[in-house]
Amino acid sequence: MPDTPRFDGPLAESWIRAIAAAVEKEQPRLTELDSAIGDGDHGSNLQRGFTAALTALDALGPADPGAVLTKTGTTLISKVGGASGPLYGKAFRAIGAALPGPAAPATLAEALSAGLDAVRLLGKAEPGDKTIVDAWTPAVTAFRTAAATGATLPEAATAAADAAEQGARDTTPLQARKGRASYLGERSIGHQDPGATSTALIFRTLAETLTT
Amino acid sequence: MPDTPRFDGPLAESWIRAIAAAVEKEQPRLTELDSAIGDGDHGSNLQRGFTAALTALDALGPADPGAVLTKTGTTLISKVGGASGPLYGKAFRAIGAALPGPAAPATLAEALSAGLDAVRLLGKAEPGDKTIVDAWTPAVTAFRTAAATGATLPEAATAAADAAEQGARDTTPLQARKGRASYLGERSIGHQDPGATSTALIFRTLAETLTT
Amino acid sequence: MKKLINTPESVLEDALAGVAAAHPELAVDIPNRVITRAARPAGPKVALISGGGSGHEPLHGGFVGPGMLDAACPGEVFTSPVPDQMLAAAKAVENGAGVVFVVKNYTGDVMNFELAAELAAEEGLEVRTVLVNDDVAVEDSTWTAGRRGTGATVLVEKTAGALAERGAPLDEVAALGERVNAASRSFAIALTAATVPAAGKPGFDLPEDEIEVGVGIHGEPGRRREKLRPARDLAAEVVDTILTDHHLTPGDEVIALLNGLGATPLLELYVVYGEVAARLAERGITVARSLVGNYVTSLDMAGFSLTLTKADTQLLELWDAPVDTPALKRA
Amino acid sequence: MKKLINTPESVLEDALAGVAAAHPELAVDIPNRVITRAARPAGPKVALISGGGSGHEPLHGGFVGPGMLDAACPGEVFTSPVPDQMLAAAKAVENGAGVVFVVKNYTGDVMNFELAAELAAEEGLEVRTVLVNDDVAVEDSTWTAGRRGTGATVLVEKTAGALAERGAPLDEVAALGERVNAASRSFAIALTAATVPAAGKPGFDLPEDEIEVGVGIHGEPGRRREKLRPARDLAAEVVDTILTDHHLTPGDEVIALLNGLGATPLLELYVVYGEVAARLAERGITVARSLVGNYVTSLDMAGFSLTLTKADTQLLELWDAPVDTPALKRA
Ligand SMILES: Nc1ncnc2c1ncn2[C@@H]1O[C@H](COP(=O)(O)OP(=O)(O)O)[C@@H](O)[C@H]1O
Ligand SMILES: Nc1ncnc2c1ncn2[C@@H]1O[C@H](COP(=O)(O)OP(=O)(O)O)[C@@H](O)[C@H]1O
Ligand SMILES: [Mg+2]
Ligand SMILES: [Mg+2]
Ligand SMILES: [Mg+2]
Ligand SMILES: [Mg+2]
Repeated sequence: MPDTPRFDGPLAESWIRAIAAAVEKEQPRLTELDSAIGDGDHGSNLQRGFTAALTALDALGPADPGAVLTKTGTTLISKVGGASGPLYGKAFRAIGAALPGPAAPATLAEALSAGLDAVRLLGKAEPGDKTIVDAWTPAVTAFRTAAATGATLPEAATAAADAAEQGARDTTPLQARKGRASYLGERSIGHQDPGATSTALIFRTLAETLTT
Repeated sequence: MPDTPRFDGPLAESWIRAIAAAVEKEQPRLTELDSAIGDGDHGSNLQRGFTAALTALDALGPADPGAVLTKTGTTLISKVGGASGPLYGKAFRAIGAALPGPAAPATLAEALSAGLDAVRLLGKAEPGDKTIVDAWTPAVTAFRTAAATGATLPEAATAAADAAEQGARDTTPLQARKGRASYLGERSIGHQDPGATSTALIFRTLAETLTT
Repeated sequence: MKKLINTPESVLEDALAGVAAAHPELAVDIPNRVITRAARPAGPKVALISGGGSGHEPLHGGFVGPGMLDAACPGEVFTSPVPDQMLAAAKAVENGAGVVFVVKNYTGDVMNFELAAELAAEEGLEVRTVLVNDDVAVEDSTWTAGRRGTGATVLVEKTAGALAERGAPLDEVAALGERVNAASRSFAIALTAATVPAAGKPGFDLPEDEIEVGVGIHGEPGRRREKLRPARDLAAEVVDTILTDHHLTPGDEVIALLNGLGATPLLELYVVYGEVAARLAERGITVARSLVGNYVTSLDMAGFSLTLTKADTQLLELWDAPVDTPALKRA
Repeated sequence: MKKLINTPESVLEDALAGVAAAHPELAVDIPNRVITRAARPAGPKVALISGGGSGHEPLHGGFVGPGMLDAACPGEVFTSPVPDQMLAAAKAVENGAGVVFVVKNYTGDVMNFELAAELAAEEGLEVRTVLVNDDVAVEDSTWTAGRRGTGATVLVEKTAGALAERGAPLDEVAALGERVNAASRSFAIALTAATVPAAGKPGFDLPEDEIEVGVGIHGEPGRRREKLRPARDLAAEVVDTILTDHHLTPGDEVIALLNGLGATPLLELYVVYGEVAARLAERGITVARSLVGNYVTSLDMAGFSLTLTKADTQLLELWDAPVDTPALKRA
């Protein structure tokens, strides 16, 4: 299918730049969610990280998607701290490592899946623990299913974003078992997880980047 | 004048007990005045001191006025701290030292004057500095004048109490130059001095003790 | 928010400049956010490195010096440091005998130190990690991120630091650190919440007559809220809570750390300590050593934490060993 | 009022019980309210005694020990001690070489120590008094009770303590104390007021965005109130205010004490110290030694004071001399 556009370096860079813009815009909301069941810094953590990633990508110049995303992950690890820094950092590095060149939907699906594996390896969270994993898992499943049935990149990414958002919403009734929110015990129930919410944002941004 | 009652041990003890009761009652007012231009402890300082004096007098048993007042002064020195403890302590010790036995008005006048001298020697305040001295000075003058013109103890003490109260009121427009209130500079103007106020209380109590 | 700062963004950097100016005995690498001793130890020695979010001073920078830490990595306020800091620190102080990371058990700290350990290993350094998790307010179950690391950090850093200073090998220093952590339990009570400069308002709302029982050093919620009670009752409750979890028995000896959370006057800490000592005596526990003061703070939080470490001859001897850091000195 | 106490009336006694429990190296006479060293110095030595209202901890009890004070006399909170305490202390620690009283310049302290000196003289003791009056917020004129004694007390107690420990005679120790006081100036800024337990509410009201410039350690009013400004500006103002009064000239060396008033996080103190150091450098003043922390506090007041003592070889050497007290240790 030579007509299907592939996920290349410029698209990868657009994705990261779009995440930075989205995080900037959604920072108050992420902060508010993290204030309810965490320590209120998830928004500023991600803003610090993705702002630094923009600078890093400026310095990198044109590159293949793997290099763009690996650089992004490395920057997040170096700049964010907290729980989300290493988790998203490792995730983007894993996605990058799985994308040596421009990628078709199926390859991108596997790369996103590698990102999830990295999050789970480091954070040891199971689905249902009220974390990033609860948005990322359905997103990967949706992306992979769409890709397997011949969806284009925008179609697969939109399905993934929808699934991630649903996954994020579904964290609300859960009791947190990982991260800071777990200290709240039952009091964590009834709040949407900030990390799952930012994951949904990352997938929605991917869909938008690929669509426009 | 064998009919004129003299200031003896029981009267001295009644005076101190009456001061303790008056301080207990007026504590909020003294505290309030000291909060305005000092550190708000003048009431509790005196209460602590005179409560201890009661215990000391219980232990002392019947004694001549000199012993009663010396014991009171010593107790104030030992229990009060702050500025007022040494000042009133020295004052009562000086009054006591001047009263070897039951005293006629003229002798008590000189004893009260010795109390003022003790305050001034230790505190180095001049009249007009907005201190105890501003109530005690006119009180001694009034007591001495009355005694010199043949007044009885109750008459002399009432004149002294009136003068002390006037002296205390007259501290209001003064700028403090001694003690904690002096740190306020011009901001001490417009407030009645707590120490002058407790001095007026001490003289009013003497008048009441001698009258009843 | 009333704070002695320039801007919320620059707090860490500005504070590090102050640390550098105040402590010629420390070397402060401001860009890399690493504090080390100005004078490197002579022979090979296990390098002890700790770090964590800022706002808990003197932890950890105040414990860098002979007999305690080789380096500290301060993160942003209440935010774990990043792996680059720990890697830079490890490279700066590694001295031929390996590196021990002392890590307080918070998800962010654990993961960032884990990545640092990976990076350090890639550079050929031998790294061991000692996890500190002493706060009994959190149940140590699969339902949580595990007990939080608080006051025991001081005990671990002091005793492991003393052992490292004597030339003990890597595994021995790490094992000692783990042993001290296992022998330690802490519990804290807050009277007020801390205000993170970037947040600009207190981390939680506490009515004028209520306390947070079992609070965490970042203002994490405790077991419950209740009315303020006399120091005697609070001390007894804290002692009893720790003893329940700790299984100390009459006759046991402890090192007691009564720690101020930042805004509690020393006068009040001594009032509490008097009651803690009395309660421990009632329960038959002997305080072999004690330390009262602000060691693991939570910015401007008012309150205290108590840490009890079961003592034995080796621990007491290491606790008593000389130390020369800004916040802890012993001849 | 939220405080870790049993009752407002028992604060001092309860805190002394805590001091006794926490510090076996001190002897705490609770009924007489006197803190001394547990181990008496061997030979004859000038006995250094200080005291003052409680609420300024670690001042003075935290400075009792070899190389510093022989005894401390804590009064009720923010109330000077009574002469009986100083007399009891003098009798307990006098060691054949006379006694020096270190007294902060407040009317109550001055008079109570004066009576104590009279009583001690009656008992045949030789007493000298060193008055500390370093707070430049108050004009030292006949219109006031004179400059208040604050941070310089630490410098006086440390250096005179070191000199006494070496066996210097009474007049020399007293003269040194006076010299250090004369070489010292302090200035403080408060962000919040302290709450005396017995009063139950803050000593003054300060709007959420205002500071008290030139505040005293009992909450005495300063020179003025103004809006909170960045730490850099406040540090510069405090340095400049002191330099104006102190007549230091470029090239002079100082010992700098940046002191927290009780509720200020160490993180913020370091931010301020960084700015203080920068401003002093701009003004050509060299900081020979520095000390950053809570030393002369005002209960739960947030804020800081800066003390600058003009240094010379003798003062630096005495400042560096060994000291072993709860709050200040040096090998
Ligand atoms: N073990 C974990 N695995 C996956 N995600 C986690 C884990 N722990 C925490 N998270 C995610 O991290 C988010 C919080 O991130 P952030 O606020 O940036 O870090 P911190 O909790 O250190 O302040 C949580 O909402 C949660 O989704
Ligand atoms: N030098 C002095 N001479 C005479 N009276 C003084 C002097 N200094 C202070 N006072 C008196 O002491 C009073 C305050 O007493 P108090 O509140 O008990 O002591 P403190 O000021 O130590 O808290 C003042 O109102 C003033 O009348
Ligand atoms: Mg967070
Ligand atoms: Mg007063
Ligand atoms: Mg955080
Ligand atoms: Mg007072």
